[in-house]
Amino acid sequence: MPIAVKTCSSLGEAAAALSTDRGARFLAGGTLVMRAVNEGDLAVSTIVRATDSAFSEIRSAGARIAIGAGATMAQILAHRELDFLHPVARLIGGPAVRSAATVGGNLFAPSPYGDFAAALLALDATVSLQGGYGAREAPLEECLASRERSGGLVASVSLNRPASPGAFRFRKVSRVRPKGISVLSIAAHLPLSGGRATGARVAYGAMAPTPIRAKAVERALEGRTLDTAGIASALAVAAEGTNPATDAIASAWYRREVLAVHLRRLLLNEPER
Amino acid sequence: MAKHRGRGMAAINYPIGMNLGGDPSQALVHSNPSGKFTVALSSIDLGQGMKSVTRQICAETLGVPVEDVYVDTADSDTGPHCMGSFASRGTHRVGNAVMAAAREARGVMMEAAAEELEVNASDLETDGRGNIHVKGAPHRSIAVKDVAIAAQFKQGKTISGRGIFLVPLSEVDPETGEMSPATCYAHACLVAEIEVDDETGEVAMVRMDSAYELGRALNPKLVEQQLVGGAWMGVSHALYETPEPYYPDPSHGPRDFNEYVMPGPGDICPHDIAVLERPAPDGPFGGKGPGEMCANPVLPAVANAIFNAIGVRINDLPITPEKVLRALKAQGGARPQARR
Amino acid sequence: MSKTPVQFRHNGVDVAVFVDGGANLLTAIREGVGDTAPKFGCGQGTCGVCTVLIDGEPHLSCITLAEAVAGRSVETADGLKNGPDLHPLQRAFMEHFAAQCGFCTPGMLMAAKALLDKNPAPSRAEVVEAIGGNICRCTGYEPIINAVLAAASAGPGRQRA
Amino acid sequence: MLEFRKEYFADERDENLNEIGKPTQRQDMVGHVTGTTTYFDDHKLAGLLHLKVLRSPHHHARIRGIDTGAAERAPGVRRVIRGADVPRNLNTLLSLLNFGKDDEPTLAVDKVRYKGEPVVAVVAHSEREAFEALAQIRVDYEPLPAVFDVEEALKAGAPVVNETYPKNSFEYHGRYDHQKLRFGDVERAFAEADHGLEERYQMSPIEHAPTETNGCVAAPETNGRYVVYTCAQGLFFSLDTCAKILDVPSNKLHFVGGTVGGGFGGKVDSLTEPLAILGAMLTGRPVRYVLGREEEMQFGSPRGAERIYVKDAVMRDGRITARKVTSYFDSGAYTRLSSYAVIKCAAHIPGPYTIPNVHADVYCVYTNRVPATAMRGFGVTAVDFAIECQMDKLAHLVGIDPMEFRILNAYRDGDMKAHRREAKNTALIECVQVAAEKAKWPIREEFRRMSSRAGGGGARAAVPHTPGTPAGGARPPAPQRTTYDRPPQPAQAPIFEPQKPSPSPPSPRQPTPAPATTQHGAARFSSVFGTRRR
Repeated sequence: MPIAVKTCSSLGEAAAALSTDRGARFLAGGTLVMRAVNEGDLAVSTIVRATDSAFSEIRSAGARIAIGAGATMAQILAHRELDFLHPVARLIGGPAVRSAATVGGNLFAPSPYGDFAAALLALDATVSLQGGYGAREAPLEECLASRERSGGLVASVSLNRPASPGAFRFRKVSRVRPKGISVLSIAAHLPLSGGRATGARVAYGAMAPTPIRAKAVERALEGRTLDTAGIASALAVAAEGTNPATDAIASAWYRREVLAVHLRRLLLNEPER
Repeated sequence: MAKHRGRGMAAINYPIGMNLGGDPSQALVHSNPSGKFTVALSSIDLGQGMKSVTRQICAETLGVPVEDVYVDTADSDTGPHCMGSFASRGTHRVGNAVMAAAREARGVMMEAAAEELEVNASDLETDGRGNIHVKGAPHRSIAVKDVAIAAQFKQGKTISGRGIFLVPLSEVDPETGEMSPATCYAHACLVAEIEVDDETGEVAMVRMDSAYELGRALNPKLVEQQLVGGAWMGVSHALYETPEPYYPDPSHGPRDFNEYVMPGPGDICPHDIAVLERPAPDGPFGGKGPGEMCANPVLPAVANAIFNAIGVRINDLPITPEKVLRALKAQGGARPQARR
Repeated sequence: MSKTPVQFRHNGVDVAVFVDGGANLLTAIREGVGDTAPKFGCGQGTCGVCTVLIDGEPHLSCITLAEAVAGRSVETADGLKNGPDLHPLQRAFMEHFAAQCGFCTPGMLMAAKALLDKNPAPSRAEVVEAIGGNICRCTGYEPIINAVLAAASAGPGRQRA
Repeated sequence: MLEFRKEYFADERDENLNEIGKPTQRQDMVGHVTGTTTYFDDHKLAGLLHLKVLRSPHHHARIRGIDTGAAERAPGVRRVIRGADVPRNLNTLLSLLNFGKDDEPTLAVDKVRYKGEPVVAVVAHSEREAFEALAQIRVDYEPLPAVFDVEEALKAGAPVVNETYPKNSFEYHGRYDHQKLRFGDVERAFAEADHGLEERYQMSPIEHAPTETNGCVAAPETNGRYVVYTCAQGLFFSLDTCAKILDVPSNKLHFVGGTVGGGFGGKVDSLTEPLAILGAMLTGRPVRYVLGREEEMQFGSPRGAERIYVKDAVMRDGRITARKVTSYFDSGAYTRLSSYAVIKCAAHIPGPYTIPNVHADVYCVYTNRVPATAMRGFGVTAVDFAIECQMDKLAHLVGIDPMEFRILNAYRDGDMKAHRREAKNTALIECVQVAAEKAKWPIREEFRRMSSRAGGGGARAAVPHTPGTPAGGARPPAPQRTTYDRPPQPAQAPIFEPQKPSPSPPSPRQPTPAPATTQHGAARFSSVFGTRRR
């Protein structure tokens, strides 16, 4: 059967089309869906697109920022108020991938992809899910955990600006420069109060089937200073809760082995290699 | 955390052409009525510059400007037999065949010119700019174009030539391995400087210095292309790529260029190259073939540099961060050797 | 099989092609328009040999749905030269011998053009970043980087790291 | 940065040439930068059909049955091709050189021997329809134990990968499972050495990864001929391979190619041409068969893995007195070209050094993985890695600078090599000297003064006593110079020959009788091993 393409003017219409057709896939940047189509993935029989311009809008009001799921990495990079996310977006693919790859698509990219999602996790992002009959908000963490079976369509993600310019940090470890995919990535939001971490958020990419929060690390950082002594207990639990894959880029052993090294470098702001 | 720099070197040689002979290539050269030449080959240009180097060889041999020669590699109906482009045989084998064909064509061209100028062919020479003149008397000259017209329309001669180069068969002795595996060899020595991160096992290239001897460099820019690109591939073989990352376990093979890791443009390092030319007695104008050997010294030079930096020997390719890290842990940490 | 018409601007000329459902832009350009400058290297969005510009931005045509470019402007390496005059990038690639097999070259040129159109005096690091999504298996990248730097108009950017 | 060191070997060169040595622009460069260079897939053909293959999901399995009924009836399908449709469904690439036995089917029939082996091909109007038809083919497999390690494969009781070679190793000279190299007495040298060092080296497979994947388009021409647009690295090699497999006279095939988007050795195997032509024959339409990138990465033949053991004897003064190498080429499930790499490897040992005692056994081993093929540096890259890592360790062991250690042991003009030919035209010492200078790596004056052209030959030209070989240990070395060993030709010597027939090629050292019968329609190019089939 030839592939059908449905172009929808609203996200509701798109969500309805997705919920009624098991072979329907939502096309955002194309890095996942078009590749599957090109490679003869017969599970895809319908491509659903949305032309709703709100889908790719970036809106900021005060500390809260809403990013349309259809916003591309290139749009993120062009948006001055999202400067804290520029180091993340710049490490997604090459320029041509960044002009297509979307924020929403990154939430569904299989490991070791999903570095942007890891960054959003560390920023306590929530997602707005569009169903056939309406929208609802959910924490990103919940959305990621159920991404294999969720029928909804991510309309946007919302997040707070980091507490201070230096409070948000991101590292992506890859074998190839400038475009390599992740050995692992680490994102951290580290608000300081009186020189001590308070309410730290740390997230990993490529350390589990989906990007995950490093909650043991977050707990261990609470009230600590970001120096060698202060982070020691956090490093000791760095690998807690992780379940990395062995793939062509690195083995699970290697990912676990170097995780604490890269976490330390991030927390201490040490230079990368 | 510590980063350790180290230097290592390696020296190699490389056989030119298919092992054991039985290795022929043919070429046809012919002129159109305006004195422009076509070289017909069935040899393959896969980026190494087959069309370009044989074009220069043909022009040099004919004694005409390179612009007056065009090489066609496309077609089994018009290009005579060639074994193919592999085993560093292209420049050497095909080059020799083109030389032979061009020599024969030149013979006809000079006889036709001699007839027009009413002299002996042996008294004539080409000026490399499209003219043929009497030795020592440049004013007694005729353009190659006019020779071609005369040969075609007046004298009834075909300015054309056939060439074959065959390295004859050589047997291998079953008991001793005695054989004639190649007719000439290229050589190289390369120094690699690297930096190892002893906490992650990551190895970064810092610089390379090398000397390559490859017979006469028939076109220095084509040589540079091979050496620069080949050394990059050597780095890639040394540190990055394999379709079986956990060989001999065949699982987790890469499926795309994201998973098949090779150094990106951000991973390359300065590479200073010296080219030495010891002409091959049997090569076309002394040429050998730099296309394959250029990558080979990089692999061991990098491995040796890693030893120099951290004191571990990695005997398995590719030398991934994981292999380095495992070796470091087994050794109990980096043991930098004397700086070189 | 039913075909869908798509109209777009190809190297400054309006074209209309019929595509299969789910067809990618690369197929539409190569088979529909007949411009074979963009190449098929992977169909996965991982090699860059199909890079084209859509409304001036670099895109991988193999993972772009053909229908999505309706009404937009697409540029390929075939449209780089101006009549008989080569684009400065093309001249620089020639002068620096920045191609061997030539298969990555059309995509590499478009990735470089996307950079220079916005940043006429890039640093080496910016050039590396711009071509970072394009695989070349022959050259080792160095001549390509040098060619792009040479093509860039002279300016203070040339002196930066 | 590249510089020419013209002062080296200047007396052997003539620099007065018009075109040679000039940085002339490439003939194909304008085409490259304008995107107009024409590769195999850039030809537009009306009525083009697409071919896709169903590949084995198992590393090793018996095929109990194949049901293609539903696929044949699927929309858009013009033809389903099975092994029985291939006229000569067994081939080995080097049969064109009469080397090795036919061991590889175009489409598997009774058994699959590696994951990814082609089993059925479908020709359809669109790629999508071909994929849909492939999904409807049912193959009943009985999985078999597989072997992936070369040394495991050689052990008794290992699964038999390829029944043509039931010992899982290629057969050399009708009697050995490896190629031997014997020169001098290594055991005696080991006994007398100051130091010994034995190490194991491993190179994993490597993918060629050209940006253009393997592929071709085959189309009916007039007069029953077929034109094939191809990226083959050997145009006639592929043409004659196809003529043999398809059992047609070679002049029925017209190959067009010669311009390839990178090869590196990965386009020698005719991976797509036979099926595409067969598809065109069976449908009367142009057929395109191009590997996807994942197919190319996972199932296109790679450079095979090699495992190499090197054992050396070295004296305190730095002289290497013996080198013993045991090497295993992982050929994968079929021979392709690995049998040849073994010979090239044996000839390369012990590297560019003059070592009086050398011993090597080199094996071509079958395992249940994708068949290996040639790649840039074929047969040499891995052994160079092993030898040069070993050289570094030996230098360290005896406390000599590694550059000086190379120069000390380097081969020189006139030395006898282990394959019993005189070294000529050598330049290793000069390369080491120049590389050291460029890298500001200090070496002692006496090493800076050494030359490849001095100090060789004499006692170093002798073939040593070699135990276990015919009496006296050594046959007199065969003639050193072929007809092609011309003295250096000053180029200004007039390049002129009166018109005469081309010189006939010199006859081989040992005349090769014409084979009594050829087993296929294609011309055999030459015969590396005479007419004896190994």
